[in-house]
Amino acid sequence: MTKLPKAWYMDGRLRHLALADYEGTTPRWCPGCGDHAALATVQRLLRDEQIPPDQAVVVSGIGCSSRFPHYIHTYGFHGLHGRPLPIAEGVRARRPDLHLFVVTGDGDCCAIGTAHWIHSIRYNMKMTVMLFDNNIYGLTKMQTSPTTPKGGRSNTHPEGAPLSPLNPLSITLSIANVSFVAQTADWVPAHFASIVKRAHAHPGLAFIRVLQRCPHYMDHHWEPIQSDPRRQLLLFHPEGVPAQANDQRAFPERLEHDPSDLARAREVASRTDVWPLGVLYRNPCAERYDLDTAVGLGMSGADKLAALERELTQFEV
Amino acid sequence: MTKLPKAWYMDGRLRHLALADYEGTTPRWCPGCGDHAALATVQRLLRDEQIPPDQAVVVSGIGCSSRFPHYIHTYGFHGLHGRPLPIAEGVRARRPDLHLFVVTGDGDCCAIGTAHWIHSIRYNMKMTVMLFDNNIYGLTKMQTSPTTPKGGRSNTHPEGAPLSPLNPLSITLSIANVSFVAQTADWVPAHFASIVKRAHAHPGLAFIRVLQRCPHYMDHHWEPIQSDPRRQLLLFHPEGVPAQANDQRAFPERLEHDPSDLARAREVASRTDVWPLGVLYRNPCAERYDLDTAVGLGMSGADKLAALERELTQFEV
Amino acid sequence: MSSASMPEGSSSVAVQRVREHIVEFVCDSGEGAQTAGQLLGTVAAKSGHGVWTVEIIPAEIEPPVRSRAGASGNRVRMGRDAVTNMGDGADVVVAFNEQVLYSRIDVGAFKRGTVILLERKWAEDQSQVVRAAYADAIVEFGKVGYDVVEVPMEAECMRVVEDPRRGKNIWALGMVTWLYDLDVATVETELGKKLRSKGEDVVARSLELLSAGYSWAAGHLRFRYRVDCAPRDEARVVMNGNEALALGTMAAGIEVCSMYPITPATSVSHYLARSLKNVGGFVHQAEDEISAMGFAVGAAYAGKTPVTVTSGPGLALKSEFIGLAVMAELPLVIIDVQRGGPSTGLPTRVEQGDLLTALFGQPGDTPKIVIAPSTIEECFHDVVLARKLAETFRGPVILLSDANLATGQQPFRRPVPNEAWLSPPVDRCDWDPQVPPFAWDPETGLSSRPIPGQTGGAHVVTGLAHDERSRVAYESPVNQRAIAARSRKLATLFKSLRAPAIHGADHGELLVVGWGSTRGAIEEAVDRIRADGGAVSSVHLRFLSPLEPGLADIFRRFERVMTVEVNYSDDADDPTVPKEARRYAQLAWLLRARTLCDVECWSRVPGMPLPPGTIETELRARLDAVGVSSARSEGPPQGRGASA
Amino acid sequence: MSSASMPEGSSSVAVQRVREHIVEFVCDSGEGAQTAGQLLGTVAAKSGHGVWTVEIIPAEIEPPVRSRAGASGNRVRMGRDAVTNMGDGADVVVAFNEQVLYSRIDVGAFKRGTVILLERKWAEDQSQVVRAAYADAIVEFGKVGYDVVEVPMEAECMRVVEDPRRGKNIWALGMVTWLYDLDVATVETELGKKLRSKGEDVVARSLELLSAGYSWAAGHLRFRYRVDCAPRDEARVVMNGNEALALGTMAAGIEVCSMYPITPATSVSHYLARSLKNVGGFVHQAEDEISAMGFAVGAAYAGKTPVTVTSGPGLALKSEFIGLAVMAELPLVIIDVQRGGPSTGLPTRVEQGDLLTALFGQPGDTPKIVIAPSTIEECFHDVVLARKLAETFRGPVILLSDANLATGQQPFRRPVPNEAWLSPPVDRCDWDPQVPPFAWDPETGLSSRPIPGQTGGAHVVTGLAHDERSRVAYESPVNQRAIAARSRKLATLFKSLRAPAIHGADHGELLVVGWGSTRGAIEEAVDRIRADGGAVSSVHLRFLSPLEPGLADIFRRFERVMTVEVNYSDDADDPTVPKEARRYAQLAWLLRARTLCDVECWSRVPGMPLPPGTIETELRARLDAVGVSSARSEGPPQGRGASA
Ligand SMILES: Cc1ncc(C[n+]2csc(CCOP(=O)(O)OP(=O)(O)O)c2C)c(N)n1
Ligand SMILES: Cc1ncc(C[n+]2csc(CCOP(=O)(O)OP(=O)(O)O)c2C)c(N)n1
Ligand code: SF4
Ligand code: SF4
Ligand SMILES: [Mg+2]
Ligand SMILES: [Mg+2]
Repeated sequence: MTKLPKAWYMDGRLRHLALADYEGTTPRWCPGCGDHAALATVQRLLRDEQIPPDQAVVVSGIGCSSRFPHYIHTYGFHGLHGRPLPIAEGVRARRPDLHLFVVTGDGDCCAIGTAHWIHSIRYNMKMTVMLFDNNIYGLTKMQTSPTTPKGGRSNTHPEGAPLSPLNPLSITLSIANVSFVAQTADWVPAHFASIVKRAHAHPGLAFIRVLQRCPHYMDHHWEPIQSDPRRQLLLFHPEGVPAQANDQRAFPERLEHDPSDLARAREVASRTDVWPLGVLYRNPCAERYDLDTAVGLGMSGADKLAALERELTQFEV
Repeated sequence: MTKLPKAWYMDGRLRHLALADYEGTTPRWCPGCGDHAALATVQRLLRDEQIPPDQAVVVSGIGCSSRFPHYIHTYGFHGLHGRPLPIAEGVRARRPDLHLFVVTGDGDCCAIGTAHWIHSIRYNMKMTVMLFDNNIYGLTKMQTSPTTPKGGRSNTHPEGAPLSPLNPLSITLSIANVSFVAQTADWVPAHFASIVKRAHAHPGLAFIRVLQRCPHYMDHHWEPIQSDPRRQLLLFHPEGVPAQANDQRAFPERLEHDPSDLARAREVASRTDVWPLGVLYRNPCAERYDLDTAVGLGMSGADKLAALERELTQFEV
Repeated sequence: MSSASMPEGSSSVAVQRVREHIVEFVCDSGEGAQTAGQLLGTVAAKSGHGVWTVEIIPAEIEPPVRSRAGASGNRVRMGRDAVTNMGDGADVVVAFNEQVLYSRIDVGAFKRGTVILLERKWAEDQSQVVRAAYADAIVEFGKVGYDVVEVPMEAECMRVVEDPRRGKNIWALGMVTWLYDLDVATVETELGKKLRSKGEDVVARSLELLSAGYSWAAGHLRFRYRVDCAPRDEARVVMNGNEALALGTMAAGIEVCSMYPITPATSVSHYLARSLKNVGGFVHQAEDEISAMGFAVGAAYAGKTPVTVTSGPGLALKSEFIGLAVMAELPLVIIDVQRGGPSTGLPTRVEQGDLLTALFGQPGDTPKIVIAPSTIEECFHDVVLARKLAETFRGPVILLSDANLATGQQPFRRPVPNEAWLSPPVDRCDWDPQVPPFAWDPETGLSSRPIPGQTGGAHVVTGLAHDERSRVAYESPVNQRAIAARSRKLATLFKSLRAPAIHGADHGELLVVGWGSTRGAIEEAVDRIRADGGAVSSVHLRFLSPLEPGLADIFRRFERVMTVEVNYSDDADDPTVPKEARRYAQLAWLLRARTLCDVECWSRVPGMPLPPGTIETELRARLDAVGVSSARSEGPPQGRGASA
Repeated sequence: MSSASMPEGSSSVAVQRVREHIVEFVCDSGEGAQTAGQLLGTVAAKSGHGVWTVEIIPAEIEPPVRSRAGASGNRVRMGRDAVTNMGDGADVVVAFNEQVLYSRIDVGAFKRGTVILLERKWAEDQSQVVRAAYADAIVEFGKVGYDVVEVPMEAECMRVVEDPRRGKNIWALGMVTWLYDLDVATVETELGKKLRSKGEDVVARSLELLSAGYSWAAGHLRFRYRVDCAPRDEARVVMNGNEALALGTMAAGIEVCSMYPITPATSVSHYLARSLKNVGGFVHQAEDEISAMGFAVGAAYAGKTPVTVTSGPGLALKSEFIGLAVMAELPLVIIDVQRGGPSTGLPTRVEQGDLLTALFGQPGDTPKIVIAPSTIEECFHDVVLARKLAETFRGPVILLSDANLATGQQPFRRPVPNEAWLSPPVDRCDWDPQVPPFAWDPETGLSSRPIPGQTGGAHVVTGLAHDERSRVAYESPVNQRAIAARSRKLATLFKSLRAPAIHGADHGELLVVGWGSTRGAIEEAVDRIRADGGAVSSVHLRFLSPLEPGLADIFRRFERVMTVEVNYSDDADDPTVPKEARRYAQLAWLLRARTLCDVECWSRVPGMPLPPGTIETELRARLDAVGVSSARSEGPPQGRGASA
């Protein structure tokens, strides 16, 4: 099979973009790792939306999941552990033109990155944030993460994690100015795709927690949920992910949930009997800090110099 | 008036401890600063509970409020900006014997200290944490804090803060393993005192948000609330702060709120019409990490050496 | 009785011409001495004087009244020539109470003969304690040789206004206006400008107070000065170092200032928060310094060279991200307004303690450019320079200012900004996908990069070891090559630099090397000794990384070389420190390693600028110790310290 | 045809006695070569050999099979004498496929004559691509001079088990057992121990595989070695550096290990997470490195000297708290297992890039003790030492290990812990309130402090400038005195140190200075050259701050002095780098400033340990360059580089 060359730039902005246009280097995640599915989902979104690879930026932290930018052909920034959000905010501040995605892990976001996570929600700058939550530190070989269930064994807690896990959804929903919160899983690709699509279209920061399998260190960890449809609660609503004809089979447990209802969203997020899948909350009218940071973009050099002269004059003696 | 010398240690453990025993250097807060009241409240608690000054430790960050340890006569640790909680956790880890207090500010706790705040709640190590929330950075001369109301002017936002403030109560209540959350204000000293007393007795981390006046930079800021009793909602309950005979006058708005009800606590915390004052949540049975960290305290040298020999033997060739 | 006492009604007084004078206004915080001092500074500058104004700041926000530690105010040094530092003992001090003077005395702000114009109302205070304290002070001050002139300031003000505590400062300014024979119209204009926003009433009343103070002085003081003035025709601006950094940021076309508040750097961003939008930018106050730096890194990556402003503790927190900026070759400017250290240290005080951490603060090899302005004017221009360096050499540039420059005010030639100073707009052209994002030139280490959005340039920036294409690379040769390329950039910059200029003769007995804010004081000390024939010269470094060329050559032409710095070193003669274990001042340490000359140092950590007189004394002692306090006229000696 | 080919049925083979040999097992990750290698290492150690074992780790967690970058396994160097490093080219390699060998070749792991025992099943693989790749490799390997012996490993295993992919490693170990004439009973015992937990069946099957491999080798290989053995009667332990650090922590009586995971340091805490409770302690995994360090600071304050374990990026984040620990004089131990840098760099790889940041990583003056173990044994003992130093000198002690020590395994004398090594219990006596918490001894800078709970000791610890009573102090003399007191402690420690021992003659042509994990390789290189009469010696520094005494004296006795380090320096002969701009390796930079000798350096950042042979070549080149490759017998020359 003869492929078109990947970097077929001559008319890249005219021709139809294919999945191959978004292929980066060969993914090096373990076989069966949930990150593979996530990668494919985002690549498909870009293809479906026909976003030129050079107009998209994927920022990540450090962790298995954070290798994502290497495997997708867009601009990418594989940053520091815990710090993808500040970097992404800096990108967004003056670049309303770019399609911006953030990939982070449960250690990256909910441990070392906690402060940035909390504040990024409040800043609400337009970007799609995907938290790949495998309930473990993958890259550094199996240490407890803030979402590791109580009693879960790891190399730092060989006798089991001593504390109940943080609930990233509950916390996110308690932050001022939160504007989009959703949950999906790597094993429900269609659902994942519709969530990402919704998130990408959202005018603000869309936070998606992705339940992610790590067969290498957490083999069978999500299996009880994955294999028991009654433990997955599908949220549907015209304003979130609309109900689909064939939902019934895959998701016997369903809830019509209005994503504009924050109090209900918080309740749903707190449920421990089921794992909600869907858009928990959505407020397209939340204040957007990126609209503030974009002031004066494109001011001319002459105008700047004139303003500068006025400033200097104030100091003249 | 001839005072007893402050450092009257000869029989310090036998005699009655007076307020003067808890006097540190002269407070250097501005006149009218709410921190003065807070200091007095904590000093009275120590006196009432007859806690020897040398058995108490006050850890703080950096900020006006964080100067607190200098002004109280106990062991004190005036730490780094944003970092009092990790320090306090390290103190508590192996010292169940000490009475431990943490003083932090809205910048200290909710900006630079965010990650530690969130995780300290989950660790739930026994300590009394007081967040002095003046909605501003005092020490560095009036910059926006995460709790500054939207539109509030400051030196970093001369045209007004662009975003809605974080709600420290809502966030704290959304964290796994939260065990005690209360709110009080510097201008209701009796209420403040009963909250601190309850907090100090609580078996776990007690988080108190103190609404604090900063006349220097936020003159009249809390006045509308302070002067309008209908904007303060007194929470009472036998398990929180019990109803008092004379509440009626001071607090026309009252709510019987069961502090074991987390969902209700979250609702109360989210109210924007009134400022709840009282214990929002209390769970004396939450897991306590400090019980884990205290393992093996006091193991004898001989036992340690024996265990060490066993370890070494595993490596013998 | 004071030599400057005030016979009622003395009218015409001979004006004493002086080349320069130092005037201080000190009071409790909130009494307005700062306003009076600033106005005096502005008027002096307007009048064509060289000026250095420095704030006297209390340690607390609202210190108690009449407290020793509470001194608040301003020092104004004005002279015929350019004034480059705060100078030594004050000539004239206006004080609203005697207690605040003690902290000034403690820091050596006065000298024998300093004239103190002191509010005398305390002599009749209700409180016996206050009266006694006042009386004691007068005696004490007299003993140490200050010339105390008691002035009934509030009493006189009360002839004009009801509450004398508001406006006393203006009355005092009036007194000083007469004392220095300043142009009354100029003072009035400046006063009007300053108070305009407070309404006409306030302005009117103030003008009255000014005139009252003036008249009183004319009627009562029997000494009067006039500071010589050199004619100047250039347009000048006067500002402090932090304002200069802020304006420099605007002049550099920087659109993003990302910061977290920290003393003494914050006022840079306060200024920018008000003004950066006027040139199309904004200030981001992040949740902490790490995030502020991350935001800057993101903006740099996206094509907008940003600035982040901080001080010691914040710099420490930015450390990991600085390493990333070096590794990923992202252009940004880090302004570190140094304060007293270590740790939280002395937040409002002066130190030059961050030099080595600026160079070596990150794990692994992190070559980066470090520059230090030495005047207020350089604060302005060095931001423009820093942005260009950051972009040309693709990496972070650290600019080390300090609390001395931050709060010192000085007039300088009004800059004439031009478009070449501004950051160029983000490149939107297509990128040739054949050109890798790190096409390191083997000779220079330089390369250019595609910015997100540029068609054909998609690549992944990473802090992991990477090759030219920015692909993660674990191979030894790639790692060696990449690290060498990043290092090479410093050599490239080095080759474009000139040897530093020598202040004084190009050979001699003693060479003093300095960096940053000490320049003015060092050069003044050198000039004084040279005026007496001492063979001292100095060199001041603006580039600390890479170090400027030609240093060993210069050093070899002097018998001894030493640095003078405001950071810690063990004293050479400290009996508790074996010579072999001696810890040197920070620049000295660098210069020793670089040149192998036995570079000596004298450094102190007083939390204050080193006054020229103190430096002078130190330098003279060194010369005296070897019996060469006069100039040598022979040719350059063979450098003893140099081995290369 | 290979010189080591296998005539079917050859039976008795002459055993070749060797002084030492290097054996590698390499395979795809998950195929068990690591187990085989570790067992070989253990058996060799048990047999009384000197041993150095090092893991071969792929960059990814699950790299694809048969990939060039995927090599996983173990290198075992065993010898008659103590083995101190991984050595040069391997003598024998057991490989499960030919592709993984390429990455080994790339890093120079093999030499002419290396015997490669290669799984031959790929010759008959279904895939044409695989067969071709295999055939190509055989040819290629032959060309560069490797001795390839094709071994039907899986085929032979299948005679014993059904799935040969499980157990092939044990079969190979059997082969090697025969090849090195190892004691079969010892191998069997160790194998049993290792697999015990997997059940009897697994053990039994493994013993069968072992014996099958042994028999096959006996029947087919026509070469056999025996590594000489020196008799040893002391008890020995074998472990890697991270395990030694963990055990040292336990032996030091440290009760608190506060950490955040980071490669390659994490395994220290993995070990402690399992075992620290056995000696009454616990591991705290914090939410980030800042918090881990804060927790340690709190524990130190409360009387429990803690340890925190990290690597470069984590060290950067701890920087602000390190400054506080210096300022507040809190005893704690920071273990930095250095990795490749800068930034995220090369997380699993070797570098010594954190020396300067350990010394200068904080703003302001932060004198602190920095030590570096140079052997696995020192990893153990240096933690005990570090805790004592931290407590005696009241401050943080940084211990610089690296990825080389972390993963290298070496036998050493079994330590005999005693109570004096353990941390003393928290003092609960009353404190004399007259004694301030910082009663700095003017000569030594030392003081002792009250711990919370001690009656009479209440005081406030602060990162602000403070006086003896820990009261915030802004006065110049107090700040000067306090900073001097903290600095003085380094001088005090310095006075108690001895000059470092010289490896080799105490004078000569060339002195090599090293620090940390390079010791073994440097000394081996030096020994080889000395054996040929070269006048080379070496010195290895354990204390980096303060630097050990007597260095300038020692340096003066050599014609030239150079450091060998695994961090970046510009090469002396690099035409793009002016000599004056040359960036030196990190220790070299320190030594130049300290001694003013023209200390040269040779350093590389290969992400790997420097093999002794590579160092040897470099050193010989230096000697050859000046035509003095043989020993000089005259007395010590006048040092040219020294000026003091
Ligand atoms: C400052 C810093 N601390 C620690 C590390 C080591 N580290 C890398 S990834 C990681 C955790 C990864 O866990 P997670 O974020 O859950 O991602 P996953 O690997 O599970 O996808 C850690 C601790 C680092 N690279 N930098
Ligand atoms: C690392 C670091 N960053 C910044 C600062 C400067 N700083 C000191 S206090 C403070 C904020 C104080 O505000 P808050 O916590 O609300 O306390 P308040 O003064 O209002 O009581 C800041 C930014 C610092 N000391 N250290
Ligand atoms: S370790 Fe886990 S998270 Fe990481 S690549 Fe493998 S399966 Fe995925
Ligand atoms: S500035 Fe505000 S918070 Fe600080 S001491 Fe003054 S009143 Fe209190
Ligand atoms: Mg994870
Ligand atoms: Mg505040």
